[in-house]
Amino acid sequence: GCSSSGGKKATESSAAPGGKANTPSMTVALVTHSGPGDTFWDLVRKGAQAAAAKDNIKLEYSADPDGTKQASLVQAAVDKKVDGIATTLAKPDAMKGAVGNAVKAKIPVVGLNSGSDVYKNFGMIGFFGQPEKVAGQAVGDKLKSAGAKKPICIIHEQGNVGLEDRCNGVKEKVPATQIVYVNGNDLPSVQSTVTAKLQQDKAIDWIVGLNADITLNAVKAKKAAGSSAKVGTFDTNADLVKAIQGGDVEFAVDQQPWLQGYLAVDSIWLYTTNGDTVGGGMPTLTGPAFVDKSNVDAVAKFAAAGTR
Amino acid sequence: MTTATADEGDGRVAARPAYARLLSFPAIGALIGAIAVFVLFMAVAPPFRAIDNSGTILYQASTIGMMAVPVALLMIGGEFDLSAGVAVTTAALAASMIAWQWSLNVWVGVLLSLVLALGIGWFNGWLLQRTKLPSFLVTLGTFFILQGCNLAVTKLVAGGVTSPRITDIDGYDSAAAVFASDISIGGLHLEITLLFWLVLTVVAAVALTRLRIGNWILASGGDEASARAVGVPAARTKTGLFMFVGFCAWLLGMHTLFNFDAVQTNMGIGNEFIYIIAAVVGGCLLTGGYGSVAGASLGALIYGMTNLGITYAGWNPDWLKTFLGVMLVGATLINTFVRRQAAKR
Amino acid sequence: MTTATADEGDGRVAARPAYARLLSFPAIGALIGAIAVFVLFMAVAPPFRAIDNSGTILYQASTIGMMAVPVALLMIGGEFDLSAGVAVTTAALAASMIAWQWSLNVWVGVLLSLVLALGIGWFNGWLLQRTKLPSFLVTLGTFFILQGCNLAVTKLVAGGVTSPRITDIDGYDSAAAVFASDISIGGLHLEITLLFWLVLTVVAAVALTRLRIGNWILASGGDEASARAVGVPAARTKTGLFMFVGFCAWLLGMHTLFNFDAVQTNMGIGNEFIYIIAAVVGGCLLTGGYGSVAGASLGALIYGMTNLGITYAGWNPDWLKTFLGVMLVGATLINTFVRRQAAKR
Amino acid sequence: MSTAARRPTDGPDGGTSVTETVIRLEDVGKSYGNVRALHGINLDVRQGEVTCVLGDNGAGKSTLIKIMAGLHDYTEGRMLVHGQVTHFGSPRQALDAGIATVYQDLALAPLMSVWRNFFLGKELHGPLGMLRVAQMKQIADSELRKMGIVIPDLDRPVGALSGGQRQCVAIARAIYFGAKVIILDEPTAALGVKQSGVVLKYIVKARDAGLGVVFITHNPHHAFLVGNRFVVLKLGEVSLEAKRDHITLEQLTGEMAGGDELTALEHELRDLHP
Amino acid sequence: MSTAARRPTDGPDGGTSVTETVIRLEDVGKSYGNVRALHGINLDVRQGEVTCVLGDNGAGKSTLIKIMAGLHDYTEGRMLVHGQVTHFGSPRQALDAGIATVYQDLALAPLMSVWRNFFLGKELHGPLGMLRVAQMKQIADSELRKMGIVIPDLDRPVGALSGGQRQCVAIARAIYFGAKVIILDEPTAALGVKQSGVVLKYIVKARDAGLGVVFITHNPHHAFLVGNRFVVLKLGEVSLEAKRDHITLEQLTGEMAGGDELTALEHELRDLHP
Ligand SMILES: Nc1ncnc2c1ncn2[C@@H]1O[C@H](COP(=O)(O)OP(=O)(O)OP(=O)(O)O)[C@@H](O)[C@H]1O
Ligand SMILES: Nc1ncnc2c1ncn2[C@@H]1O[C@H](COP(=O)(O)OP(=O)(O)OP(=O)(O)O)[C@@H](O)[C@H]1O
Ligand SMILES: [Mg+2]
Ligand SMILES: [Mg+2]
Repeated sequence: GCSSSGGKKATESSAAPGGKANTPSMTVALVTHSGPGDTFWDLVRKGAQAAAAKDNIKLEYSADPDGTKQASLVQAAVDKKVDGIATTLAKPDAMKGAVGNAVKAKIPVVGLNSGSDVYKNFGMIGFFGQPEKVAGQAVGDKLKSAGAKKPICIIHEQGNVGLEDRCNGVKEKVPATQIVYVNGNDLPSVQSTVTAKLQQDKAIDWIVGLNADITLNAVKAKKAAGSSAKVGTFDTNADLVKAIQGGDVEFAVDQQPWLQGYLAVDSIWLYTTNGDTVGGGMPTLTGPAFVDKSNVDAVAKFAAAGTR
Repeated sequence: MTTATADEGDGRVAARPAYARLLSFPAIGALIGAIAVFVLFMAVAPPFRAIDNSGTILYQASTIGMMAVPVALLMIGGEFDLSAGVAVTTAALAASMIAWQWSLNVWVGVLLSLVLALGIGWFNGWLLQRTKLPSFLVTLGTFFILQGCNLAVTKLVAGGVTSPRITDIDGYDSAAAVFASDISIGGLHLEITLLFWLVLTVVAAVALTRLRIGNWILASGGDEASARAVGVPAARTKTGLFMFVGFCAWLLGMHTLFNFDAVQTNMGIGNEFIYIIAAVVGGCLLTGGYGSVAGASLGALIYGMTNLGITYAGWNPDWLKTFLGVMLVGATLINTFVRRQAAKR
Repeated sequence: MTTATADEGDGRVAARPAYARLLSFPAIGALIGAIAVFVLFMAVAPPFRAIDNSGTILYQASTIGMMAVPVALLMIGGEFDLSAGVAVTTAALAASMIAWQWSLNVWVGVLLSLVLALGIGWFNGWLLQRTKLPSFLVTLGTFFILQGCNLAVTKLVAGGVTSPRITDIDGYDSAAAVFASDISIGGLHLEITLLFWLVLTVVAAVALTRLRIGNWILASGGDEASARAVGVPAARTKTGLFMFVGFCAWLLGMHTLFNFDAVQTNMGIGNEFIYIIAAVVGGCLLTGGYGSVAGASLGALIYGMTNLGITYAGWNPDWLKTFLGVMLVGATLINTFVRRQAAKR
Repeated sequence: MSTAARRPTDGPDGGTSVTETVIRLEDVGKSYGNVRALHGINLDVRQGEVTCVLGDNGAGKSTLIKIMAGLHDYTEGRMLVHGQVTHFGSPRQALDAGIATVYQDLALAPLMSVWRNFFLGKELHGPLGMLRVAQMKQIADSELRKMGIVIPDLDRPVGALSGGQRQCVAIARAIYFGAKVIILDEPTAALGVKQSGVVLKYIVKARDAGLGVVFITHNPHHAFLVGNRFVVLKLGEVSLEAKRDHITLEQLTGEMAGGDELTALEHELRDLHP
Repeated sequence: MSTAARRPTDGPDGGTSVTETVIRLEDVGKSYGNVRALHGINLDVRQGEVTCVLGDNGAGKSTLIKIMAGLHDYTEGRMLVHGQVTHFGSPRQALDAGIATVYQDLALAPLMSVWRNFFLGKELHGPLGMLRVAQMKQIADSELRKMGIVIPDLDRPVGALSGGQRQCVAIARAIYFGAKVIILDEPTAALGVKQSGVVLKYIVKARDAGLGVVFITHNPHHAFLVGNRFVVLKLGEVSLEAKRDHITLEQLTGEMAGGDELTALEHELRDLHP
């Protein structure tokens, strides 16, 4: 039987973007270090697609979390002689060679998300993102001013440089921070591991998650453990915004993934059509900006539409 | 000169001592392994001792165990299913998207998702029979295909990588009550998955040891050609096992969906090996034909206890995997040692 | 009445046609599978046709193939090594950290890392013999242990999750020249791993088919008890195979280190299955005792071509895994079909 | 050497009662790839008769029975079961047609217990498919005891039995479950004198109960003790087919050993003896 | 029933030449868990003699030879090899001590080709361990032909051979590689009359070349043709030990079948016969 409430009918489709550039069609490759089906990277990709649609660009997205394989994907883009490449530099050493080949082949390359400190050395024309450590430090400051004594920082992929940097940033400001590793691919496992940690150490008063899904899971764990710890997070999505509105989550550090993707592609278009370099030789920071109760309502509308 | 004929019995067989009979129960090794892990953490991790906290451990063990049971049965039947992990996600995504896309009652999505999950199992079995490839490869193919479908179809339907919200669709509450309820006994908080896990374990254990189908499973895994030669429908038995894996994947998928309200498309990847690990730690042979369901459930418990015990003990999390590796091999060694002792009596 | 005695030969055997002889070459099925994948992408992906771009594909295939070769040999010998993927990272991390921590010549680190990698292989073999557990479990233990050590030791030594930089330490340039050089022929850019891969394939293929050790490997994998009964040192053969896996992991680890100058602690996890997939696609039996090294190398090539071919063809990456799954099963089906035809002649 | 006709006589036998042909092979052949294991085989299996198939190693005996048992399909000629041209798709179909087989390579699952193997595919079960474990153990035990085999612990895996004990499990099972035709591939090869005697006795009993029996053996003495009809295979073809009345033990032995070789050997060995 | 002494005589035999004892078992026993398969076995294996071990199914024959072959260790008594108390840790050690064995359950790797199996563990190789493939194929072929087995394609996997052909590969290998002691566990069980004759001839030849032979069989005729010494096992214990001169074929058969049962059976069968 049909449902009288909810479902697709009840969900408004987001408005289509406006006009379209009449510049000649070009192809841009976006290569990230995302695992398949990651919420954050899905937003980045949507932003890139929005820019591509506007700029009459054919966007080719690919991703591989393994640094060497990601480099192969960049190399494949070079082989295909695309008109521009946007790529992340989570594993800069692995990417150096392939990016160098792209630069040699006179393909404009921009960096996004990670690698703000190295992008220039690689000969890239711009960078859009948020240095992970800086974001981590910002969260650390926030916790400190909120009086945090014993926070935990949940890493959902062991040994991931970006995630480790975020937690290290927090730890620099609040040295009592403990790290908890969870299996990010398994919701029940995340919940029970975080619960166990909260049961093990009752003194934990803050929980920091590194992406929206994990954090929402941590909220459940907090309830299950009967803990009164407060929750903060990196990155947002529609549900997380609701959680902030509802008071389950105190704040989110927003690095505006949609914007990162959008700017990366748009800047290639600007460079190719007009020789512009966005940022003027400096990295363009898309974060860290905080979303909390005070400003969440402004964000909520866009989050629901899937662009924040 | 002895003139004893065989009819008078074989005097060479000593009576087995009572404790040896106990030891020959196939899951006993896994049980002792589990007790060893339990005792260890009782000693080193104070929060482990709090009875209230065991709900957390049992929850993790149950979500692994619910799948370890069918995976173990399949392994005893001589086959692997690498798609078991993603199939859980596929089931959850399908249920939510079917209900959402056409604004149907949640239960319609739930039931169609069951059909899909059973269909995936049937497809695995069918492909296995048709291609005669090893199941490792066939289900690897299904694994990749489902992984791709989870992502691509969700993006097409929901426009993102998270399943659409179904909390406000008709039937959500009753479905959540069935698949994701929990009870608290004192401070002890128990999820319904524990019940699912126990029921599945008992049903599968009885089927394996006491039903005709159990005989067929053991024979199909032990020596498929021989089993076929005496008329066991090995092909149908195996397809049935794949479908049972599909059923359990659906059950766990429903729990995940209604407990967490939304699932991401990349969930479940890698879990197939945790299920296999639980089965092997519990004493199932990788080559098929031998193993026990209770053992696999105990394997899941060992995995869950170890994983969370390390957290409870507050050990340096950097070494988490190292501890996990050492403990798994240790528990399996105890298991094997006990079984060998049993065989010697 | 016929009075032919057996000594006069068995008139029932038809001469095998020449093409059937060709078909009975064990890697021929994988070869035809590889050609099928190649032709497909030649047709649908224009950049695939540019000869210059084949360097990219060959590079990816070679880094998989360098490990698929020893893993295949080990599988033919009847065992698995789940630690093969992380061992590569362990070798690379060890070399860089040893050189950096004590400010030694890079070559000292490289050689000590070789000792470590061989030691891991030896340890796997030793544990297997001692515990008599299935190698799946033993190497699973090693897998977890190494994974934990990679992270924890690197954090201790280098204070982060990336290996320290060694580009300015003595001996770096000569080591990089050995492990990470490349040549360009016209527009074609070839990495030295291609050479490693070819040499390893040839050496291992000759060893398997033409040396005594090859006989021992086949027998240890086909029926270990029988092999032992006729005096084959099965235990030592298997330990040797694990050490060969260790050696190749070290070689690939050194290439990774010197090509990318730094490695992350979580690299390599999951690759062990890609190696096994390549071997199985290439026709190795999971149960041991049958397979070919050339087939495994072709399996690596199939995997590499498929993975990059999908990118070259510009197909929707959401479906990447689905395509990969379909292609793998397809290539394996072709392989199996060809081998069956061969057996029928 | 033999005076028997080369084709089975189609009419009723003189001497014995009229018997029905259950399986008839007409010019049946089978190739494994480039090996033609069987060619031009004509054979009738009748109720109430023991058909002995003899022959050298590799002559094709096992291949012949695997065709009748539904394990392999034939590639030439045709097989009639109850007068119908039949291609068995699986052993199950052959079983359903009443053809039970004891294979040379046994067909037991080595890790399964003795009683489970005994009843494999024919489990006794109550409501809901519940196995009648106690009853099955008891039957397996008594059937094995009848053959002179005492296996004290029926829960032991079959793989831990001696070669002959395993053979007995397989034979006892086939006989217990009965059928219209029982095919036995070298059942006595691994058996001691006494157990062989028991098996031969069973064969005679089965025959007298009206079953058709196909008995493959290397032992002409055993064959001669129970056979009504003898077929000798050589290199995949029938080299002799004779009814019991038309042949002597000596002729049979001679035919199998390729003439006088055996007597020569016996003399040779005696000469060699210290 | 038997007049032979229950313990082996330790001094030199009257009648035959003085022979050296290679393997001596003293009160050897072996238990598998709660099954005591062997108990109190005394046995001498001497050069230039064929020792036949006979017995019912499950009597412990295979267990006995597995102890001598290094596959199992004994749990009671002691085993002397060349006068030294020995526990073999592996079959390789037994092989190094000159004891070659053909197992009842074969010890061939089924997926490997015939010639590779033939030379397994004893490969002919040139410099760098390169196998001499052509030579090995040629030797395997000619050795198998000598046994009357022609396998046209030696590259075929052993698993595709007939049961008897596989047995012949195992026997031909053990004989070809020679040893001080050859142990054969029911080598003739799966063989046809002719091939059995060839194996028996080989046994005699090996004995005359000064080797010790342990020959396990169910067939008293075969045993009597070649044996110098007979040991009958019953329920894991020696029930008869006799030299050839002290026993007749009839006594041997009787002892194996448990008295007159066999003759009774033969009569019974004859009576039953139509
Ligand atoms: N691995 C084992 N575990 C337990 N019991 C065993 C094992 N192997 C053999 N036995 C038992 O030991 C006894 C002797 O077995 P053995 O194989 O030596 O007999 P055998 O004389 O060779 O018989 P056959 O003539 O049938 O080959 C049998 O009762 C058998 O069931
Ligand atoms: N699966 C197979 N593939 C190829 N050839 C085979 C296969 N099975 C049997 N053969 C061949 O067919 C021929 C007949 O084999 P079969 O097993 O029928 O002989 P048999 O008469 O039963 O011999 P034995 O008395 O030794 O058991 C042999 O030459 C054998 O090598
Ligand atoms: Mg046969
Ligand atoms: Mg035996």
